[in-house]
Amino acid sequence: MFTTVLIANRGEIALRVLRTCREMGVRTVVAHSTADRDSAAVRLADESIQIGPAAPKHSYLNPAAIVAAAVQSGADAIHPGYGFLSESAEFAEICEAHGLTLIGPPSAVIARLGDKVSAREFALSAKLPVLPGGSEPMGPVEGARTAHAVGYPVVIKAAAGGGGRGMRVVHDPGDFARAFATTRREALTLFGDPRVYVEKYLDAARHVEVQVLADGHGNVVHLGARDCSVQRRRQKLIEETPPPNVPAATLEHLGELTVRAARAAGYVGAGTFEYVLDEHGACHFIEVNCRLQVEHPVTEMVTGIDLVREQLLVAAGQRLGFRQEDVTFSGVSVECRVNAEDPARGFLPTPGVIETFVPPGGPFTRVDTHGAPGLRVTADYDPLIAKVAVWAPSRAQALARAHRALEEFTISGPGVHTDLAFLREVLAHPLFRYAKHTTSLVEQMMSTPMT
Amino acid sequence: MFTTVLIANRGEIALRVLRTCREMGVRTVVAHSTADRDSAAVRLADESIQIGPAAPKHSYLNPAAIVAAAVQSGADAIHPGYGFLSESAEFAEICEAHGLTLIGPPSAVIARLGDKVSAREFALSAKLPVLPGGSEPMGPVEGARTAHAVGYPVVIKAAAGGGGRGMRVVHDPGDFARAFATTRREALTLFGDPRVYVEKYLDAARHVEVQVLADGHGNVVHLGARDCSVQRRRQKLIEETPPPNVPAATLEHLGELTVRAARAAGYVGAGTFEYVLDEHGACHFIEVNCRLQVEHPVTEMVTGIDLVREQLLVAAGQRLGFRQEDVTFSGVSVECRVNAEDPARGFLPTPGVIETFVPPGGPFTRVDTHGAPGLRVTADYDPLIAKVAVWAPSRAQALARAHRALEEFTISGPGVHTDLAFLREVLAHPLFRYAKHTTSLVEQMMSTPMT
Amino acid sequence: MTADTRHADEGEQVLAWVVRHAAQLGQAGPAPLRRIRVSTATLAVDVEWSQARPAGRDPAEAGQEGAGEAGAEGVVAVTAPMVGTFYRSREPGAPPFVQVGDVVEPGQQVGIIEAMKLMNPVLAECHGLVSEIVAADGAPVQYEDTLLFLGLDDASGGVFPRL
Amino acid sequence: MTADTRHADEGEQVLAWVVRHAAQLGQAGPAPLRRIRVSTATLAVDVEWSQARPAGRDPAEAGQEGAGEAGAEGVVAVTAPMVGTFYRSREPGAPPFVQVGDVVEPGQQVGIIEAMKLMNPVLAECHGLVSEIVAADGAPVQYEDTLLFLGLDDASGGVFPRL
Repeated sequence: MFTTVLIANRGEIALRVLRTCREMGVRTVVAHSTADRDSAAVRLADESIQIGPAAPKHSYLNPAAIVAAAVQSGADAIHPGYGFLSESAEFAEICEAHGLTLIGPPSAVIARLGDKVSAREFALSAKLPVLPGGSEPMGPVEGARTAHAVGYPVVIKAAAGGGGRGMRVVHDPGDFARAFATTRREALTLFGDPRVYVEKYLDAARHVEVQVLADGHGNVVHLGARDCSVQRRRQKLIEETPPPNVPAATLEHLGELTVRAARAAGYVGAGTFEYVLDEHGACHFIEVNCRLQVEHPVTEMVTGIDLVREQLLVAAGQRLGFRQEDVTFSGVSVECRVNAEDPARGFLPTPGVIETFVPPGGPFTRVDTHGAPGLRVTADYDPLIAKVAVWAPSRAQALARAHRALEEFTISGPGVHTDLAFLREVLAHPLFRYAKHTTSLVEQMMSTPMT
Repeated sequence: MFTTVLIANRGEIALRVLRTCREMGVRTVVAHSTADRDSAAVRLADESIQIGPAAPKHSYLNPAAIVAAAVQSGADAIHPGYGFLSESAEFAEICEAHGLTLIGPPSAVIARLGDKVSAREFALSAKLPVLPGGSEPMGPVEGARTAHAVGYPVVIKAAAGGGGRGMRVVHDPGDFARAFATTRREALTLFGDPRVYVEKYLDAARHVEVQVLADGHGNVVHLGARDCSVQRRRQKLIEETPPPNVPAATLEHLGELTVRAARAAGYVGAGTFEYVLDEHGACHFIEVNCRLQVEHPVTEMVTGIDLVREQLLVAAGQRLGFRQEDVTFSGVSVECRVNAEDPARGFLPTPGVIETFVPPGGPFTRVDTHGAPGLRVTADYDPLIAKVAVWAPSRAQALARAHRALEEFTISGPGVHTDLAFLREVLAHPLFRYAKHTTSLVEQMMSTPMT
Repeated sequence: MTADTRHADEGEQVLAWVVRHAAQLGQAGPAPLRRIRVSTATLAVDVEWSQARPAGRDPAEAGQEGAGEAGAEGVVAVTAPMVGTFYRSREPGAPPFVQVGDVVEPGQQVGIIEAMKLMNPVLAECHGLVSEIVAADGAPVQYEDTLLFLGLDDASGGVFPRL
Repeated sequence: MTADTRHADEGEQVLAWVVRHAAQLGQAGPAPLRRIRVSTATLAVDVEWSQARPAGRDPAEAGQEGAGEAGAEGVVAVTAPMVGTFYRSREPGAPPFVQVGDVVEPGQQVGIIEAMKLMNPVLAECHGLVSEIVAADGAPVQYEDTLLFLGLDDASGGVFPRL
C-alpha cells in the first residue's frame, strides 16, 4: 500500500478521499490553492501544500505544480478526484514518468476512452450499442450528410468534451451549418481541440450508467447501474440506484456488456460507462468516465463497498477482493446535489459567503460536504456545496428520506442561493415519483410551473 | 398511522424520532423544557410546546405536563424516547387512560419487566438462564445468607434500578451489611423504592444484549445482538454489533431464547434483553429495557431496519412487515458515545458552552447529535452530546473508520471536556482490538496508563 | 405517496393564504411583522411581530425563568406555572377570579390551570393592579406563557384606586 | 492492525519529543509559541510562533495575493511564484543571484524555482536592498512562500549603499 497519497483536488471530494486514506493508515497531503487554504481537507490533512492561486489553471489544473507538490511531500501516489486533471491522459503520462502512481486507469486507457471520438470507435469494436452517427471527426459537409442519414434531431459533440459542455442539439437541418461552426469554435476555446462529431439525438431518454471496478490482473466487476436522468443544462442534479422502472434484465444485460467492454479496454481502477436508454428500452453507449464519479456514494450505500478504498487497493497492484457473485445490492439510494446556484435564473451559479450552514443528519443519511459557516463560494470552482445521499429499503422510503433531509438543510448568507427548494420539487414531482421522467424533466418543470 | 406524535424527550433522541416521523408523513410536536427551547428538535418540529422548567422533575418527568401537551396539540401518540418516562408503567397507564398511544409496550408488560425483581421472576418462569441469587426483595439477614450461598463477589441491586444506578458490588463478606444498607438507602432516594436483591457477580464478563421487535399480533423477531462491554461506571461507552469473538451458535441461541421469552411476556414494540456472558461462554439474563436503546443505530446499520419506524407501525397496530428469516445482517457497526465529561476526573460530567462543533462525516458514518455551536451543556441532563456510529464490512475496518471519525470531531468551548480522546484510546487498546475485553476494560485502562 | 401529494396541496393553499394575508397581519400587530411560520398536516400557524410587548412566547422574555419579574414599564406578567388549560373562574358560569382593574394581593388566586383533570391554582406573586388579561378562558397555555399583566403599585406612584 | 500499532508507538515517541522540546522551541522563536502540529508516518512537524515576522506560511500574510507588496516596516517579500525547489544560483557551484546587501532592480533575477525539471526564474518586482534571504538553497517551497526580503528605497530614506 502507498505510504503517502497527495490529494490533487478540493471541496467535498478532497475530504472524501482523505477520509478513506486515513482509515487505511495512509498519510495524506492535500494540495490546495490560496482560496482553499482554510478548507476542512487542509485542516484534516497530515500535510498541506499550497500549489497556486485560486484560478484552477495555475493550481489544480497545473501538472507541474501538482507533481512538484507530490515530490516535495514524498507522496508515492496522487488521487485526482473528479474534474480538473482526473481524466487527462497527458497528466497520467507525466505522473508515470515521475514514478508517481496516478490513482486511475493507465494513461493509454484514458487516451483511448477519454476522447469521445476514439471512445465511440472503441465501443463499436467492443460491440457496445452506439447511437447512429459518425464517429470520425468530420467537416461541415460530411457532418450535414451524417445528420441527414441518421435523421434529426442530432447532437454535435466535441471530441474532447465532457460534463455537458461542448455539445449542441440541432432539430432543424437549416440550423445545422451554424451550429456545427459554433460547436467547433467552442470546442477549440474550451478544450483546445476543434474536433466534433455528429450523433442521433434522443429527446425522451433516460441516462443510465454502470460502475465498474477492475484490477491490474484482469478481474473486472460491475457495481450496478445508476440513473442520472435529472439534469439541468446537461449536468446531473439527482442520481439514484438502482435505476427505477427499468427491467432487471435490461440492467443485468448492461452490466455484462460493460464488464466485457471494460475488460476489452484493459481498464484498471474505478470507471463509469454511460448510456442512454430510449423509450423502447434500448441502450446506447455515450461515453466512459475514467475516474471516480460525483455520484459514487449511492453505489457505496447499496453495495457497502468503499469505492475510494478499492481505487487505492487496485492502484497499489492488489487483486479485487471479491468476484461479481460476491457483490450484493440492497435497497435504494438517492443522491441530491446541493449547488450554490439560482434555479430561478437558469441555475446561474451564485457566489457568496455562507453564514449559516446546518447539514441534515439521521439514519441512513450521508452528507458529503466541505461546507461550513464562513465558506466563500466563488466563481473559480464548481458550485457544488454538498451531496445529500440517503438509503432506504424501498424507493418510496428513500424519496421521503431525501425530502426530509433536504428540508432540514439550512444554508444561508449574503448572496447565497441554493437549489434546495428545487430539488424538493423534483422529489415531489409526479413524473419523478412514478419514475416516468426523462432527461428533459427539469426543462419541463421550468416551462410548466407546478401547482 | 398516527396523525400527530408528541415527542416527550430532548437531545439527540428527540431529533432521531422526529426525523422518522417526518419521513412517514406524521406531524411532530416536540415537548420541551425552557432550557431546550432553542434546540434543533424544536426548530425542526411542526409544533413545539414548552412543558416546564429545566429541572426534569417538572418537565420531562412530569406526566401531567406531557399529557396536557399531547391533548393540547391534538397528538394521538407519544414517543418517550429513552430515559425519563420511557419505562414508567404508571405513565403508560396514564396515557392509556387518556386515550393516547404511548409508543412502547403495554403498561402491564412494563410493570412486569421494568421491575428487576419481577423481571428476574419472569426470566425464571420463561426458562431464561439467570445468575444465582435471590429474586425476592430481601432483608439484610436473608441477603447475607444468599450472598454466602452463591459465593462472593455478589452484587446488591435495587429492584427499581437501571442505567447502572442503584447497584453495589461486594467482594468481602465483612462489607456486606454496610453495602446492603447503603444500597437500600440509595434505592429509596433515587427511585422511591427501597427493595433490593442479591445476585452472583461476574468479574470478567461481556455485556451482550438482544434487540427484539414484536407486533400486537404475536409476531416477534430479533434483530441480532449488540456487545456493550465497554462501560464506565456501569454506563455504556462503546457498543457494537455483532458481538465480536462470540461463537455464532451462542448468538443464535441467545436470539431464539429471547424471542421465546418476549413472546411469553406478551411483548409489543421494540425492546432489549440484556445478558452477561461469562468467561466460559454461558449466558445469564440481567434485565429487559422496555424502550428504544441509545445504541439502536448499530442495529439499524447492519439490518437496514429503521427501528423508530417499526415502533410507530407496531404501535399503530400494524403487523411486522418481515419474518425472522427476512432479517439479514451485513457487516459490523460500532457506536461511540461522545459525552461532555472528563475521563481524567472519573468521567465527571462537565457543564459548559460549546463554541466550536464540527461533527465528522463521510461514508458509512452516522452522527446522531443535537450539538451545535452555542449549545449549553448543563448538569440538568445526561452528558451525551453525540453518538458516532460507523459501518464497515469487517470489524477491523469499522474500528479504523470509528477512529478516523472521532479524530475529525471537533468540540470545544469554555468548560467543555469530552471523552473523544479516551474513546480513541479504547479503540486502539489491544484488548478491545482483539475483542478480549470484558466489562472491566475501562477500569483496567484507568489503573494502568497505556504506553 | 398519497399523503405527500395531499401535503403538497395543503401547502399550496396555506402559502396562498399567507401571501394574501401577510400585509394585513403586518398591520394587526403592535410592531412590524417578524416571522410567519406555517406547518402543514393538521396545521399550525405562528405569527410573530418584532419587539412585540411581552406575550409569553417571546424567547427573550421567557428566558427569565420564574414568573413575577417586573417589566420595563412597571408591569409584571403573571405566567403559567405549568402547561395546561387556563380558566378564569372556579367553574363554568362562576364569576372570574379577577377582572381588569382589580387590585390583587400576593398569594391571591387569579386563575386555574387544568392539566390531567387536576385544577392547579394560579396565584399572584405581588401586589398590583390587573392591567390586562392576555389568556382567554379555556385557552391552552404553555409553561411560562403570560396569562395576565399586573401594574405595579410603586411604579405607578401609588395611584391605584382602592376599590 | 500492525500498521496502527506502529503508528501508536511512533505517536508516543513524537509526543514525548514535543513535551521535551516545547519549552526550548518557545524560546527559539521571535515570539511566544502559538501552535505545534505533528503528523506521524513519515513525520511532519510544523511549529508556529504567534505574530512572527512574515515567513511565508503565515495565513494572514499569504492572504495578500501577488508578491511584492510593501510590509509594515518598509520591507517587501519576494515570494515563490510557484511550488517547487528554490535555488539561489544558476547551477551548483555558481555564485548566487543575490546576496544580503545587494541592491536589485525591478525584473532582476533573484533565484530559480524548479518544478518538473523546468527552471523558472524568480524576478524582483521592485527596486530594493536584499535585507534577508529566507529560503535556503535547494529548499522545497510552496506557492507564495517568502523567499527573501527587500528593504525599500523610499521607506529607508534613500540611504542604501550604492555598491
